[in-house]
Amino acid sequence: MSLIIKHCRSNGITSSFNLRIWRLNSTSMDVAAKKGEEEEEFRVLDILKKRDKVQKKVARRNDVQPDRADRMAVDQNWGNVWPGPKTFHPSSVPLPIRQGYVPKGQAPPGKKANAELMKIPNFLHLTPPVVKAQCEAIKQYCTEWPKLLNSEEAIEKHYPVEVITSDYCHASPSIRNPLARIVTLRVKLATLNLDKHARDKFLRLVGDRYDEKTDLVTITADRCPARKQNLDYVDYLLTACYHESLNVEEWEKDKTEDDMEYYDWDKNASKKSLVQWYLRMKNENVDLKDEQFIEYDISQIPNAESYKNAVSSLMNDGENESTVNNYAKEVRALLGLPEKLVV
Amino acid sequence: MNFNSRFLNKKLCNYHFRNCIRWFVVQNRLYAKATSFPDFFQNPIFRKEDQAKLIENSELAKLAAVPVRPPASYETCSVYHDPLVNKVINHVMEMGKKQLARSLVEKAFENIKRIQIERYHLAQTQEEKNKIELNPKSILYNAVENCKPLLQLSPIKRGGITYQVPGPITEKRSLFLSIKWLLEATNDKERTVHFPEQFAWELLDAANNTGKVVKRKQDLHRQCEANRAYAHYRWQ
Amino acid sequence: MFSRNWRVLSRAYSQAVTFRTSEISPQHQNDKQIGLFYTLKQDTCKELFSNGGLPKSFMKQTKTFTETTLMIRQPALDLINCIKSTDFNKPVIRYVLYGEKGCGKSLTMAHMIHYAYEDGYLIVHVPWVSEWLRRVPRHKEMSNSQTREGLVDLPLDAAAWLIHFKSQNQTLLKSSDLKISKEYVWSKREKTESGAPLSELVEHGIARIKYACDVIDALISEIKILSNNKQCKTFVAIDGFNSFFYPLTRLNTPTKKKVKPDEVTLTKSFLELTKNDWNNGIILLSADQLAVPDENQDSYFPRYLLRKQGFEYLDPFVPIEVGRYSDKEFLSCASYYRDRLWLRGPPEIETELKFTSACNPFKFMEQCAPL
Amino acid sequence: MRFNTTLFSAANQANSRRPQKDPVPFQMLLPLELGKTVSGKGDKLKEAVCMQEMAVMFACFKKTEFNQQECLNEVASFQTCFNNYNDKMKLSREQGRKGILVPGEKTLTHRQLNKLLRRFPPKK
Repeated sequence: MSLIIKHCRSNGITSSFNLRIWRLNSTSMDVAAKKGEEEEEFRVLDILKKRDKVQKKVARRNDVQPDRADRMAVDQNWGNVWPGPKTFHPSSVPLPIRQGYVPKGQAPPGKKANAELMKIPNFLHLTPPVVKAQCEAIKQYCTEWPKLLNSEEAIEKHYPVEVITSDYCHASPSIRNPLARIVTLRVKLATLNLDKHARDKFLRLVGDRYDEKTDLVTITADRCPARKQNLDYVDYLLTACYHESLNVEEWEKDKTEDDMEYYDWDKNASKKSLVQWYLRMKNENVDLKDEQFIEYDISQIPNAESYKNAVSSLMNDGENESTVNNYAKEVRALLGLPEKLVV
Repeated sequence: MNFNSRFLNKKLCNYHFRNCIRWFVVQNRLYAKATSFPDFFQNPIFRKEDQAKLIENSELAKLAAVPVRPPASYETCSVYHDPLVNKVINHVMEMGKKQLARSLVEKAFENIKRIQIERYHLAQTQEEKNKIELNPKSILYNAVENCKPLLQLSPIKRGGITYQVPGPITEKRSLFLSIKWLLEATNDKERTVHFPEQFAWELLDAANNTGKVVKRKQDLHRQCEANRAYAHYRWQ
Repeated sequence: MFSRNWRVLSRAYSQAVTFRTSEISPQHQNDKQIGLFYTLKQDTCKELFSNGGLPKSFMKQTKTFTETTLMIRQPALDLINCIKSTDFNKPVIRYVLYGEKGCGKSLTMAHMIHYAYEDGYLIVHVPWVSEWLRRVPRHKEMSNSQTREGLVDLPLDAAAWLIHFKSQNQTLLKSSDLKISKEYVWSKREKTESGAPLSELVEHGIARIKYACDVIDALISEIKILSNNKQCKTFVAIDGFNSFFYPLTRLNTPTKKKVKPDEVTLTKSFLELTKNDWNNGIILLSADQLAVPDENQDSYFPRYLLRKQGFEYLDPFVPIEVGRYSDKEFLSCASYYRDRLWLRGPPEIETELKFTSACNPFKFMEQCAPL
Repeated sequence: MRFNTTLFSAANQANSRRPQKDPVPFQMLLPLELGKTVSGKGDKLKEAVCMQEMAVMFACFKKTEFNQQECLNEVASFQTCFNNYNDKMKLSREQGRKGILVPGEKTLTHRQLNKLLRRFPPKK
């Protein structure tokens, strides 16, 4: 009641509409008026209680506004519609997108009420024009690219150390990804300018982090929780390895032939046996010391130089058909045997 | 020279063809369990001769659109593929160790070959030499043929008494019994004797129409003969 | 009837391709006869290989074929060619046969031994080194060496080898005047005088098995001296030589200690023989994958099989590859098998066998067996 | 003494284990008329075949000490007889399985009978 009164007041004028509401609401007075009419007849016993059918309430729906997506102008500024990252919303995207499980003979579900679309991260805020506009906007804060760094080679030359990190963009409650902390440092070994000893030691220190084919040393750190820490650690590792490899320790003098990283023919038994063989051939019985063997000049032995190369390639390049055949050829030349019989 | 070799080829082919039709071991692939292939999938035709026959009869076009099962590993188009040998290998096989079974049978063949070649060289006259069969495969064929029983005894129980009633035997069962007996006779050996040797001896004996297995077959025939009075009784 | 026709046919077929040569002396074989088979005389074969030297499977074949035939192949001819042009005053040259399993290293060696036999060499042939170091039968005789501290003797194996040596060189030992240079004292009562014939030394080793290893050691040093003095020329052939350089043998001392190859006296002796500090001889060795355990059979190349130690020991040596059959050799071998009734069937099987055996001689032989 | 009356009453729905009383009333579980089909249980036929040939073969065997090699003719005739019988049986079985009716055939398989019965159903 009070509501309607309030209503009246607020309007200030009584209209027919308001009156009707009034009548509908004051039912008690209505019943009292009817009573007088019915008192003259008997009541009929209604045994089977045939009731009037209660009319079903028809749910009245409010007028549905047309979808916003349908009303969008063709040439609107998309950046304004979707300014930042957010979950997919069907009414904001005027595209006939479909996503999800495809039932047999049917199309995949449409965009409305589609959880599949909402689950996946989207990049609708990163359309090329928007990116372009944003780049334009931040351009005023940037400095110019150095002119001399105009090619990959130049960059590599001046900035040999390459640091690789990854940033992750995904739809989850947290924007942090644990993989983002991992830092990889890559540097070409040649740019470190190491000498023979230092290079060998460096390689032994880094182990399998060195790739022979590309000449790259790759150091990866993921032990610290933050990227900054990992970055510092990688830098430290490279520095430490570099300086350590330049050091020469006392015990490094104990390095034997077995520890050598490559086969040095002059220091090996092969040369010794060659020289011994040569001396025996000349019937000279000379007892030489190890140093003398190493210093022995092989240029006086015919075919010895190519033999040396053959043995070195057999040892250094690994054993295969061509190196073994080459070795056989050189040995035959050395020993004065005819070449291999070809049939 | 060229003519000669062509002639030779022709003869060889003839031989091969005749050898093929002389024996016919049907090797159906009956699967104990349902395979992953539906029933309408056809068995593959993997022999070159069969394929040639198909082309000759121009039935190849019929098969062009029919789905075909993949051939099993033993179904090869090799020149030496032999259905009976394969069957024997399968009989020898235990626990699915086919490679072992195959090597055993092949070693037995090797032994047969060695024995026969030795005999061949020992033989004095050309006549004798010609009599010696050197092909281990044909020895196997002869052996299996000689061991095949003609009759079988089927037990029929009437009035509390089981009668052993002789009757004819199907081709398939007689082949089965023949191979089974050969293997049983082989496995009934000293522990120190190896399977291939014993199998070779048994095969040679059987091919010669002597030996344990042939005797076993004859024993069966004898028993059938003794029980021939029951043969008429074939109660419903 | 049927099979006879067949056999006549296969004979006719096999005769279409020549596969035999009448040139039975290896000295005169040349590259025109490559891929052809020549027959060893029965008594020569008995003399040379009755105590080992031919692989077991090959022996079986010879029994079945009732003859011993070898194929003349490129490696053997190559070796003969090299030997013919060798200067025997220079230190000995060492040849190393290598190749895949079953390609015929041992048979090439047998061919060369026959060559050496025909050429009047003193043959020092070890049929299979692994027989000593890697094969351990139930009763393997082992004893600690009396003369050399910390070493192990294999007296039975040594005596068996002495018998082999004796039978291979019986003509040379009987006829020639190979004398011993110094006196060897075995025990208080036994000794071999200087100037005694070499055969006496060998006989002593066979009779007194206890001293067999020491006899071999003495024998080898004597052989070296004799060769150096040009009294004889020596052909050394050792099959499975890389066994000497594998870190461990399969022998155990009675105290369950693993024995290394260089703790065996036989190893010492034969390594001494294969040094190039003597002349007037030829050394033919083979590096075989079968001579080492399965896990070290990754490659068939000599450096891998001989290991670093062996390579350095032998360097410089001449590696000689024994390869698979060439097309011609395969055809000739197939027709030989047909002739020997080992292979039968239509001619198209050759293509199939060539494919399945990949031209590997041993595999080819094996695959022909059940056919 | 107590009398167990239940012992003397007939089986009914309440107690099915009561002994029946004579006369047992007839219950019509199925309608009293002929079935529309016959089952194939009685079709398994085992007959003694090739008796003649077998006897001849046995006689030959006895003569030759069971050496098969000398009775090749007898053996062949026995085997051809059995093979012919097999072929015949196979054919008839196949026809029976398909239910092909051969006019004039006296012995019919159950499939053939069923085919006939379907065509001429028993009158009610």
